[in-house]
Parts: sequence; C-alpha cells; structure tokens
Amino acid sequence: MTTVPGGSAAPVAPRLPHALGRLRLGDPVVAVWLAALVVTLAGWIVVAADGGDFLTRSTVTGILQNSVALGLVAVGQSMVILTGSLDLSVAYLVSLGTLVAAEMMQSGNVITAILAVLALSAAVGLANGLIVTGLKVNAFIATLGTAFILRGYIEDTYTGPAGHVPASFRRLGYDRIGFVPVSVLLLIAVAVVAWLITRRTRVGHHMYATGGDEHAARLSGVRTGRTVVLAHVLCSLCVGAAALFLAARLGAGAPWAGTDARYDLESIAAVVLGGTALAGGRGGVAGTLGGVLVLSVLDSVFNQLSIDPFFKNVVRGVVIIAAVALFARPPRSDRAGGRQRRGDRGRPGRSGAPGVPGQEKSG
Amino acid sequence: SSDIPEDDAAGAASSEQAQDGGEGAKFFDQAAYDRQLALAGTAPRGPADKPWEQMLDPQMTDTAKYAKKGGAKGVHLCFSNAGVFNPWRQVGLKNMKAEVELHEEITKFTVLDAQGKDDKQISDIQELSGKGCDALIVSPNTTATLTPAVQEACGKLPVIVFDRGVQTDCGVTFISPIGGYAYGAAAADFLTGKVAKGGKIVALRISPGVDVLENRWAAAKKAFDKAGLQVAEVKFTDGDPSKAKSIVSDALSRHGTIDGVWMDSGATAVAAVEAFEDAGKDVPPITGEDQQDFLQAWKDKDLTAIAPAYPTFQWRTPVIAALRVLGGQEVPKQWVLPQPVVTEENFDTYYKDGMPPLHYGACGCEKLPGYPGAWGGK
Amino acid sequence: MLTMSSVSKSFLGARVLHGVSLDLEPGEVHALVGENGAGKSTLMKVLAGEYTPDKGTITLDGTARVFSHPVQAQAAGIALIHQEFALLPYRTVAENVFLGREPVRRGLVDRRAMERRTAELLSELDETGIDPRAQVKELSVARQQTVEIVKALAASDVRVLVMDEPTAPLADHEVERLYALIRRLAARGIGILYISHRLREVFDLSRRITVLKDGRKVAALTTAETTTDEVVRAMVGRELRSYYPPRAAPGEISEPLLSVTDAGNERLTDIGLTLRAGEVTGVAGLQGSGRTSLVRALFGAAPFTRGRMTVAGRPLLPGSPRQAIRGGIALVTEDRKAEGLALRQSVRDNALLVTRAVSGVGKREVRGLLERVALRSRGLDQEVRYLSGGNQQKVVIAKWLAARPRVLLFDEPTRGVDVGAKSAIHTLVRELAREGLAVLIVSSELPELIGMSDRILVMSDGALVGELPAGAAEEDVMRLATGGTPDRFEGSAA
Amino acid sequence: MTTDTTTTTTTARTAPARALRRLGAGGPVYALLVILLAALAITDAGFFEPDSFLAFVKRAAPLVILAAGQYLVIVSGGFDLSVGAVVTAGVVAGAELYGSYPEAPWLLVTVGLVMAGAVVGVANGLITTRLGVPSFITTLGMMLILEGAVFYWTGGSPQGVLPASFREFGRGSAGGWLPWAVPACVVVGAAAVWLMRSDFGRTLLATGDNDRAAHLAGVRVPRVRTLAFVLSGAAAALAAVLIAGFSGVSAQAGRGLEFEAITAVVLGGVLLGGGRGSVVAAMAGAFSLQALFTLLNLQGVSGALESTVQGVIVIAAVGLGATGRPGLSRLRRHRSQPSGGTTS
Ligand SMILES: Nc1ncnc2c1ncn2[C@@H]1O[C@H](COP(=O)(O)OP(=O)(O)OP(=O)(O)O)[C@@H](O)[C@H]1O
Ligand SMILES: Nc1ncnc2c1ncn2[C@@H]1O[C@H](COP(=O)(O)OP(=O)(O)OP(=O)(O)O)[C@@H](O)[C@H]1O
Ligand SMILES: [Mg+2]
Ligand SMILES: [Mg+2]
Repeated sequence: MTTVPGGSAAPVAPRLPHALGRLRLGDPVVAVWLAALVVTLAGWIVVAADGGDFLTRSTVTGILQNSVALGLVAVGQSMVILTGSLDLSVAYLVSLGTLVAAEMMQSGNVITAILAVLALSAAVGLANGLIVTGLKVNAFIATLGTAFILRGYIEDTYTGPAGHVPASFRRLGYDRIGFVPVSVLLLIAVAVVAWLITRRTRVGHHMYATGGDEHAARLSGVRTGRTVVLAHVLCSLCVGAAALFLAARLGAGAPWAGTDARYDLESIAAVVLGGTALAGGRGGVAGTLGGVLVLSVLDSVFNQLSIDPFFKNVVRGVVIIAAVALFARPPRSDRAGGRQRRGDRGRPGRSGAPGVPGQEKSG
Repeated sequence: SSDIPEDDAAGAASSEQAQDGGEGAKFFDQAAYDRQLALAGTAPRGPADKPWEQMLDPQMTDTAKYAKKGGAKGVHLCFSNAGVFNPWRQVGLKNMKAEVELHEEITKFTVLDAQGKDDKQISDIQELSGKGCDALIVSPNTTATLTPAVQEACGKLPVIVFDRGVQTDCGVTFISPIGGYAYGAAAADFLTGKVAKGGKIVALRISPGVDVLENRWAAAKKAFDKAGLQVAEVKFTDGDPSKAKSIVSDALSRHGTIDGVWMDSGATAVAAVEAFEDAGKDVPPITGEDQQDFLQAWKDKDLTAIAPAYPTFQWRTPVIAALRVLGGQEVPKQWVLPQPVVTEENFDTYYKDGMPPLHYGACGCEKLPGYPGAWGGK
Repeated sequence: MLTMSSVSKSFLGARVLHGVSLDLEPGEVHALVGENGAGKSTLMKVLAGEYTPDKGTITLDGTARVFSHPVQAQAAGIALIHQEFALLPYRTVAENVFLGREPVRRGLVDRRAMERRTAELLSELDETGIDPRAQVKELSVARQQTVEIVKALAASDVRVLVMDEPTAPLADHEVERLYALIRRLAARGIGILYISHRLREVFDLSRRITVLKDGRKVAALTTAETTTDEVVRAMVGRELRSYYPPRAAPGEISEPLLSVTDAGNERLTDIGLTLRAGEVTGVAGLQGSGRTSLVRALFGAAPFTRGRMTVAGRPLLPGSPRQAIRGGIALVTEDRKAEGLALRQSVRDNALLVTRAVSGVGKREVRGLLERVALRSRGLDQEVRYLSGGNQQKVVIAKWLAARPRVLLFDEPTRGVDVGAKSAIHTLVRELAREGLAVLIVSSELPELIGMSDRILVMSDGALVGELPAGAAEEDVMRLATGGTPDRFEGSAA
Repeated sequence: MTTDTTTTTTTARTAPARALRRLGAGGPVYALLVILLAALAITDAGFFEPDSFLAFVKRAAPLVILAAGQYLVIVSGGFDLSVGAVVTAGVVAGAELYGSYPEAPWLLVTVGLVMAGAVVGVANGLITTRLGVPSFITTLGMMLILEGAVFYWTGGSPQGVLPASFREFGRGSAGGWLPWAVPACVVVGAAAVWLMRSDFGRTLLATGDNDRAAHLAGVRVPRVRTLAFVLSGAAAALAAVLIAGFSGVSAQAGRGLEFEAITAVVLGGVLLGGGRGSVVAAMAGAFSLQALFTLLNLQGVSGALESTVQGVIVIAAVGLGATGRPGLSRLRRHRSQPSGGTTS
C-alpha cells in the first residue's frame, strides 16, 4: 500500500500532460481506486505465491457480490457525511428493512413491499434529519438514539428470521449477467443516482456547501437545514435499497442482518477510506465505491489465504488507519493559496462539522 | 444466469419456516416439542463412549451416489462457518479441526468464516461449491436465510448441515442435538422439581430474535406455567455477565427473594450466582450450561444446579459424516445427537480440572490430539 | 434609488450603529470610510439582510424593504462582497459563483451554463487567467477576491453592489482592473457602495463620501469639493498624533534585547534588526510585504530557516513558539479570535494560558494584570467571547504580560479596537517600554505607527528596505514601502 | 478608572458562587439525574438504603470512570471509540495472564493492565496528532485491531480463571460494606476534577477550544492531546479491572461501552468538538445513564423495548438541554468568526 503516491501528488501533477491534468493522483478518488488496484494486485501476488488463483471468475463475482450491501449503505452514508452529518442508525435500519420487506412480500406483493421499505426508510431519515436540525442534537447522539429506538422495536417485535421472499424477487440477490451479479447493477444504479444528485443537482451542490462551510452556505441562500434533512432521507433510502437487496439474497428478513455486519461503522470507514472528509464538504460517492471495493478485495484475499478471522480485523484496522493517514488526509500544502496553509495562517481552522468534531490538527 | 436453484421449494420452505424459525416461537410448536421430549428419553444407537457418533431414532439414507471413486482418500473437505463469535463456536471449531487431524484421508480442509454475516456466508458457500471440494459442511448463521445457497450447493456436491438447520432437506444429512425444546424443558423441569408452587423464577435470556433460544424459552415457559411457578422477571442480558449480574441484583431488591433462576444459555450463569452471593443470599436452584466456569462454581459452592448442554462435540460429527458419505456408507437423514444434561450424578464426567473458564464440558474432546493444550487447558 | 434612514444596531448591548442615514443613486459610486470598527461593515450587513436593524428603514426604488435573510436582499438586487471571504475552498470557481442559485436544466445543474457564464463574468473583469473549473483553494488570494466579486455580480440583476474593502488584497495592476470594472458597472446604472481605507481609491472612484465614526455619520461630502485632510479629520475626529503618549527620551533606550542578523526563510530575506530595551520599534509596509511573516519568524511560529538571533544576550533562533516564549519573547497576533484566544474559556484561563502551558514561565495572579490593562469585564470567569474586541485584545496582552516577556511583538495591536481601548493600549505599550521591555509594533495604520514608534523599519517584498527616525512623515514611509513610487497613498486612514 | 471598579466588584464573588456557576454549566444533567433518582426512589422504596445505593454506585463506577476518560478526549476535540475494545481486551488479557501465571499478584496485574491501556492511548494519540488521522478513524481502527488481536492471541477465548484476589477490587467491599468500586470512583472523580483545575486541564480545554491559539501560547498541542488519549486508555483499563472483578471473565465485556461513554459525556452537556464542558457533569451523565438502565430494569419495561425508551430519553435530554439554554444552543462546534482578517 505504501506505493500509493499520496504524498507526492503536488509535485507530480504539473508535470503530467495537460489531458491528464484533471486526473490528479492527489485526488482522493483517484488515490482510492488506485489503492483498490494495488490491493488487488498485491492480493493476486500473495494468493499466487500461496498456490492459489485469485482472479478467477468466481472470486471476482464474489468480490462484486460482497460489495453490494456495504456499497449501498456507504453510498448513503457518504451523502450525510458530505453534508457534515453522520448516521449511526443504518445498521438497525437494514435489519428492520429486511424484516419489513420479507414479511410484506410473504403476505402481499413485491411492489407494495418495496414501497413500504422505502417509505419506512424515508421516515427514519426524516426523523434523523429533523432531530439533527430541529432539535439541534448532535448527529452522533441523534442517530445513535434512533438506532436504539429501532433496536427496541425490532427486538420487541421479532423473534428470529421472519417473512419469506418469493423466488421472483430473490433473483435480485442471485442472478448474474456473465460474472456480474445483477445486484451490482442495483448498486451502480443507486451510486449513479447518488452521484448525479450530489454532483449535478442544486441540492447536491448545497450538500457540499453545507458540509464545507455552513455559515457561508447560509449567507449564499442555501437552506442548510433542509439540505441536511434531505441528505438524511437520501441516506436512509440507500439503506432501504440495501435492505431490499439483503432480503432478496437472504430470502427472509433477519433481525441481525445489519448489526452483525456492522454496517454503521464499516460504512463510515468505507466513506473515509474513499476520501470523504469526516467534517464534510469534500469527497463523494465515487471515492466511497473505491473504499468499499478495497475492503471487499481485502476480505476476498483473506478468504483465499484462510486467514484467521480475528487477524482479519487487525489487518482491517491497520489498513483503515494507514490508508487515511496516507492519502485521504487533507494535503499538507496547497499550491498557490499560501494563506490557506494549515497550522500557519489563513482562516481560522474550521475544524468542526455539525456531526463530528473534525480532523484534529497537530497544531 | 441465475444462481437460484431450479427446484425452489418455496412453498414448502415457508410453511416449514413458520414452525421452526421465524415467528415460530411465538406460537409454540407442539409437535416439535413432543418429538424432542420423546427423543430425550430414547436410548441412542452407537458407541457408548462416543456420543458424537451416536444417533437417536435414525432414518438411514443411502449415500452410494456420493461415494468417491477409490474410497475416501485424498479428501478435500470444506467448511462454511457462520463465525467464531462466541466461546461455544470457538471450542467447537477446535473440535472440528482436531477431528480432521484424526483422519489422514483428509488432505485438505478449507474453512471460510462468514463473521456472522448471512450475506457473506451465502457467497462463501457459492465460492466453496466451485472450489473442488469433495464435501461441504455448513454451519448456518441463520436458519431461514441460507436455504437458497445450500440448495444451490446441494446440486454440486454432498452438503452436510449442522447446528442450526436450513429449510431444505437437500443436504445429505442434518446433524444436531435434540433441540431447544428439550434443552429448555430439562432446565425448567429441574426447577419445577426444586421450587415450591408459587415460587419466583427469574429467567435470563441472551437476546431476542434467535430461534433456538426462543424454543428453549418456549419450553421452559410451558413447564413453569404448568407447575404454577411465577416468572418474576424475563430479561435479556446480551450475554454480558455484568448486565446479568445487575439484573439479578435488581430483581433481588425488587422481589426480596428469588426461588430459582433459569437461563437459556450458560454465558452469564456465574454472574447470576455471584449476584446472590454479593447480596448475601443463598443461591437458589439455578440452571446453567456445561461451561467450565459454571461447573467450577457449582463444585466450589455446592450449588443446587443443573446444566443442560448443547454439546460442542457435535462439531466432530460432520467430519465423520462426510467421510462416511464419501465412502458410500449410509448416514441418517437427520442425525440427531444426544443432548446430555449435567447433573449432580454425572458431574464428574463433564467437569475437567484445569480447563479454562469458557471451555465447554461436553466437548467430547478429551481424546483428541492436542488436548488439553489446544483447548487452553493444563 | 436606495435610502437607508436612521439605522441603529446593537450587539449584546453594545451600540454599533447610531441612527445612520445614507442614500445612493443609480450609477453612483458612493464611498464609505471610517476607522476600524466605525461600523461600516455592520451597516452594509444590515443593508444586505444579514443583520436586522434595531431601528431604521431601508427604501429601495421608493418601496420600504425589510430583509430578514441575505437571499431576500439579493433577490431585490442588493449584493454584498464580503470583507471576509465566504468561499468554499474545495469547490470550483463556478460552483462558488453560483452557490445558492445554480442554473438548472432538466432537473440537473447546468454546469456548462454555469461555467460559461462564470467565464463571461471573469472576462468582463479581464480575469482570463481563472479557470471556472479550478478549485478555489488553488487560487491566489487576489483571485479568490475576484471570485467573490464575480459571485456578487452573478446574482440576478444587481441594482446595488456593496464592496467591502475589495482592493485590500489586490496588487496594483489588479486594482486598476477593478477600477475599470467598477466604472463599467456604474455606467450600467448599478449603484456602488465602496468601502476602503485607501483614500486615494476613494478619491479616484467616488462621487460622494460618507464618513462614519463610532457608529455615527459624521460627514457627508461630495468628493469633488473636499480634500483628503478634511476626510481624515472627519474620520479621526481630532488632530492626528495628539493623543499618542510621549516617546522615549534618549536615555531610556538601553541595551539590545533581541538582535537578528542575516536571517531569512521562504518569505523573508536578509533580515537584520536589533530591538532595544525601552524602545518601541515600528514596522511599516504594504499589505503582504512580509511584516506578519517577520514577527512570526521572530516568535518561532514560522521560523527563520537561516541566520542568527540573540535574545537577552543568549543565542536563540526559536523553532517553535514555545522556545521563543521560554526565551522571553511574546507575540500579540493580528488575528485575535483565530490565534489569540480560546473564546469559550474564561478571562482568567485565557490570561493564564501561557503561564500554564510553559510551566516555569510567568506568574499566576492575574487580577493585578487585568487591572493594569484596564480590562472591563463582568468578572474573571466571564467567557472571553462575550467581551468586546478591545477588551479581548486586553486579555491577550495580559496573557503575555503574565509570562513576563523581555521582548513584546505586536502585530496590528489595535485592529478592530475602538478608540478608547486603542488609546489605553497605546499608553500601556509605552509604559511597558519604559519598564525596560523591547517592543516591536506592526501596524497598517500609519498614523498609529508613526505616533507610537521611536524608530520605524520599512519592509517591502520580504526584506527590510529602510529605517526612519521617530516622527517621520507618512510620505517618507510610503515612498520606501512602495519601493520609491512616491504617489501611492496608503493607510493614512486612522 | 472605571475599569478597576468593574474588575474588582465582579471578581469579589465568592468561591461557592463560582462553584455554583460551574455546576450551572451542566445544569440539565443534574436535573435529569435528580429526576431519575427520584423515579428510582418511587419505584423501589429501598433504593436509597445505604446497601442498595452503594450497590448502584458500584455498578455505575466503570461507566463513570470511562466517561471521565472519554471526557478528556472529547474536550480536547476528539473521540475515543476504542474504549469498549480496551475493556474487552483488558478483561480477556487479565484472564490470559492468570492462565499463564496463576500466582501473579493482583496489584501487579492491575497496574500492568492500566499501563497497557495507557499504551493504547499513546498509539491513538500519536496516530491522531502526528499522522493527522481523524480520531474517529484512529480509534475505530484501534477498536478493530484490539478486538482482533486479543482474540487472535487467545485463540478465541481467554484461558485463565481470574482469582478472587484480583476480582476483589471490582466485586468486594472495604470493611464489608463499602464496595471498592465506590472509593475508586470517588478517587478517579477527584483526580479528574483536580486534573481539570490543574494547568494541564485548563490547557487541555484551551486546546480543544482553539488549537492554533494554544499552539501560539506555547502549548505542546500534540502532547496534550496524546495525554488525553493516554488517560482515556488508562481509565478504560481501570474500568476493565472493575468489570472483570464485578462479573468475571467474558469475551464481550466491553461491547458497546464506547457509545455509552460518549452518550454519558454528551448528556453531561459537554460539547462534541471540544473546548467546553465539565468533567463532573460528564460523570453525572454516566450516573444518569446507569440510573436510567436501572430504572428501566426495575420498571419491568418489556426487556426488548428498553432500548427504545433509552433512545428516546437520550435524544430528548440532549435536545432539551440544547435548546433550553441559549449558551448551549449549539451543540455543534462553534465557528470562530473571522475577524476582519484582510483589512489593511
Ligand atoms: N456580530 C457582532 N457581535 C458583536 N459585535 C460586533 C459584531 N459585528 C461587529 N461588531 C462590533 O461592531 C463594531 C463595528 O464593526 P464593523 O465590522 O462594522 O466595523 P468596520 O467599520 O467595518 O471596521 P473595519 O474597518 O475594521 O472593517 C466593532 O466594534 C465590532 O467589534
Ligand atoms: N502561510 C503562508 N504560506 C504562503 N505564503 C504566505 C503565508 N503567509 C504569508 N504568505 C505570503 O507572504 C507574503 C507576506 O505576507 P505577510 O502576511 O507577512 O505580510 P503582511 O505585510 O503582514 O500582510 P498583512 O497586512 O496581510 O498581515 C504575502 O505575499 C503572503 O501572501
Ligand atoms: Mg469592516
Ligand atoms: Mg500582517
């Protein structure tokens, strides 16, 4: 991983041909996709050295397949984090989503079930957003609170896997086109929509602005409160999509589907790995997908090498920290805007976002 | 292309699910309950000193079609594990690995760990079925959710499921101890025998939403109701001893006396015992599991106790079954293992000096290679 | 076209505007001048809907308007270019320019249109060097300022454009371009309210001048009929220099406490200077000439990378503020809120911060010190963010006095400080020198610098280019600072 | 000069007045605590009898200690998500140690664990301050690393039995009536209060408030922040010793504790983002949370619904505390107004 040229980005960029000028290595999105590539190559070498064959059709399918659920959640999480908020309730919402989906599909039809799950998700997102903006509860606590509320409801209502997903809908979880699972298409579709929303719509622009500098955004006429609420709703909708996918894959609703997989913390890790600043305003969906891919490829390599599951966690922890330290960190010096330099002068360090005390500076 | 198995037994699966898992525990399944209690009283078939090879009321099935050419030699055995997220599974996995070592004919043993993620286990199973395994062992993370994946694998190689079931009988054999009803009933019957009518029982459960545990509680509740015991508290501990201890302490201060403690698994039993001690009260009749720390407390404190086991020796059986299947020998379609209960009388069989606190007594591992060191004992 | 009448505004009980009236005609450039803290920016923020006035009315084209949000003012055609940047550094120029009013086509933001329009606006400014797709953080400060201007212009149909010190960060040629632009905008009939401390610009551009002092309108002048002197007199309200404490007598200046030779770093070259006990040394220079870089280097915050330095006879080239503090150097930074104070902490905790952080330095009883700097507060436990600017500055000074420094560096010591506090600070600085400290003052207010200093060093382009004796004329200072261009008039405003 | 009068009259306020003011900073949490304790008294008549009250304090002690440590990190502008993992690792490592050295003196093991916790803090602090990784990510990674490492090391389950001597601290009572955890809690509380009144504490607050100003005032910002992590790690390890003593070996002793600790600190009115809040209020937040758990337990709320009630109460408490008081109205991090930085 140390080969990722995060640090040397600034001097490299100007030397690149003009056509490549916009594809800077220092750009976190580029960096994380490069990292995914490096991890894949490294995995391939290590597995080959171990006598295995890494890039087979089935492992590639596996990697893609395993990226879907986390990918959907992380895409949603990117949107709230971009806006300067945070969502810790995603794991329980995934669980509840699978349960609602499977139960409604058992008793009714698929369409109403899908709509119900999305409606539920939107409602939870709305609640999160309103608590954060209206009650002015810090996002960390607000969404942790919602998570507890959902948990109580799930535990009180369900005693185990419930519902049944008809085969027609299960195809979402199992069908493949060649070696590409169709659910990956769902992920790509959701990611493209999220990308379009964040990069191409007004509200998306406002998300970046709100996360970047809430005060400046408000002065420019951005309705920051609404933007935060909307980001939460969109995030929850993505989580709802993840729940639908999992319901299709699992064939039933499972009360522990979201929490066992730790989608809350893993999605945040993927987002940050993908170069989105925890304080908001910077980054995006494209990087997040790269982050998810890195985690997924790592998992697959571990699988191939039959690495002890506990040791996997150690490696994951190290990778997350190291990756952020290497390339997802704000660049040390900016090119021309000398006054924006960190730790010396420029604007007072706006080191915080609504949700999260942001990046500490070394002073 | 689709990985959904062609012969999707959707209808059958869903009706079965309504009984075993899902909302199952909400409406108690009398038939399963009766069957399990009957099995608990049946004498097992098989070598007396090897409970992991015993079977209860077996319906044998022919496995000739799975027989490996040239006999079971050079076997590549694969195992999709739900995870090793609790000590029970950790002890179990050691058992399984040691069992594999016993058999020279197994040349390769591949384990994929799903880390508790259903989604990942489905992919694991898919991956293993394309990996040249001779047989696949599955310990499912969730009953309902792995059915399709297992069905798919069945079409490619012999599949052996154990511990939690799946809603398909496509596997060659499903291995498990008798079941949750028998477990819960054994513990509850002990209490109904020791506690006078009207006595107050505290029930400590791990967490809602796990079907096996729901069955244990359903059986116990039935027994308590029948015997006229009063269930004063039913609480979830999340498997956290300090939470369990707090719950029992609070219950003590709320109810004054507690006449019996029932629990659906052993992780927090010692904490419950200590709650009584710390409150300066005698420990009432209590149930636990065959976990070493509880057995130790039982011995040291001379408790009135019982410890039904959900035996970890069942982790040995799938390997044995796999070799039998590959050798073309017949195995039971449902391989029901005995489910021992640790009592005053047989205590010494299960209590082993020098084993670590989270070890399980009914591991059947005493003669396995590496014992006791590999299990952390001395 | 625009009339503001009897506008009053208070912050936390402190009256900042006292019934100020102002009017503006289409196509007119109307200058607003006044000392720091006179209330110019506040008045403009009231106009732009950022603050609601306590009293007073705003009438635009004959209709009374009440703006409760900047967006309403923008919609009415009033745009404000902020004195402080309000740009998002990680977004592109075009995105910043159109923030809050992105053009939409078929549901999506029309980036092309946005970028094209931005490019158009930029070329109207003759700023072809700015790529609308570049991230703002990659631009120089001057260009960031240009983006701010473009952003204001992009607002639909601007009738009134307020520019709060737009030229402050601009270089000469950029100022010329801006002039051209302003004239063009005025020719289109846009009324321009122009705030600047550079009186020369005011005279170059404006038709009328309104002078604010301590939140009151003290003069409304027609540019063609007035003189610089008259404007300055109105701004300051008294004869210049009359209120500065007496300078050091020759015998009061004694041994050197800090001396630097041949020092430099990436922004400074060939720095050599000596600060003596009892003496107040002033440093003059244009914006960006390196004055701040100099004091930060002396203080170890942006250290010298070469050269020699002696403090109180011992060699010390500080590599960090901590080392400098241990050596007896203190720095009152130019940006009080960002670098001088922990705003949520109490007066006491701020005053003791250095003493506590650098153990073994300084004293722990602050009450006497706070009395000495004449702090007005509701007690030592009051959070400093509730203090007025001047009192905040006094806390900063007390913090350094607690550390018992030998050398005190002041960067813009009276920026944003009101007249009363200003004179208290001036008196205090002189007293400290008299007690044997070596004092260095950087100030953009030339009269202050001249009034306070026993000696003036002039900086230009990161180097010390000259030294002038006490009481030098502003013209002499400016001549040196601008590298010999004599007609540039800078900073005489207060 | 008028100045003198203003300064003198106002500072003539007495120490008790100041103490009251300090308490006021955490106002809502004390109200919450009083309400919860009153509710407990109503639910359980015997709650305030010395025995059961001390038992309550004993149970709250680990969370209170964790909250004190977490407070230090939060107030300096960070997060410590690794404390739960430190607790788990501490309990498991203690058992593992006793597995290898059954005769190890309890004091040595306790001190060893606390030091190990401090070492984890050093790593957190250095990664955060020197490598510039946000503490959220640093400590999240550390959580994965610790959980993974300790189980990898023990092969999944701890090997030893914790002897009574070691467990006495978390389980036993001094003189037969005063649980050791209570004096431990008091000592940690007193130490935390002392620390926050000390130079270090004041410096820490200033650093969390404005790290640039602190740096320019000679504060060694990375060191101060790292120290906060170190103390948090040590506090977590001490909590691990108490928890191990209270309830014995468990492989999931610390699960979710990081969130409980952060919730407690926020309940105490401490600003996420740093620079504001009192450690006493943070510890009161921990007591409130424990009181809430106990109340839910005693009230016999359907076991499963407990978390729902908990979630609602936490949101409501923080929400009301936030909007009720103008000073606290923004739990979000304040932005320092730029002060006419570009004026000439
Ligand atoms: N939001 C605020 N809260 C409290 N006081 C304020 C606020 N904004 C401005 N002030 C005070 O009001 C006074 C006038 O400030 P203003 O910024 O309008 O002055 P100015 O004339 O623009 O000065 P400068 O030339 O330095 O820009 C100052 O004393 C300032 O400290
Ligand atoms: N941290 C930095 N990184 C890069 N360039 C800087 C930095 N700080 C200052 N500069 C540049 O160095 C030059 C000197 O600036 P400096 O701030 O020292 O001048 P100044 O005379 O004090 O200006 P001001 O009046 O704004 O304080 C300017 O061109 C400025 O843009
Ligand atoms: Mg101004
Ligand atoms: Mg300067």
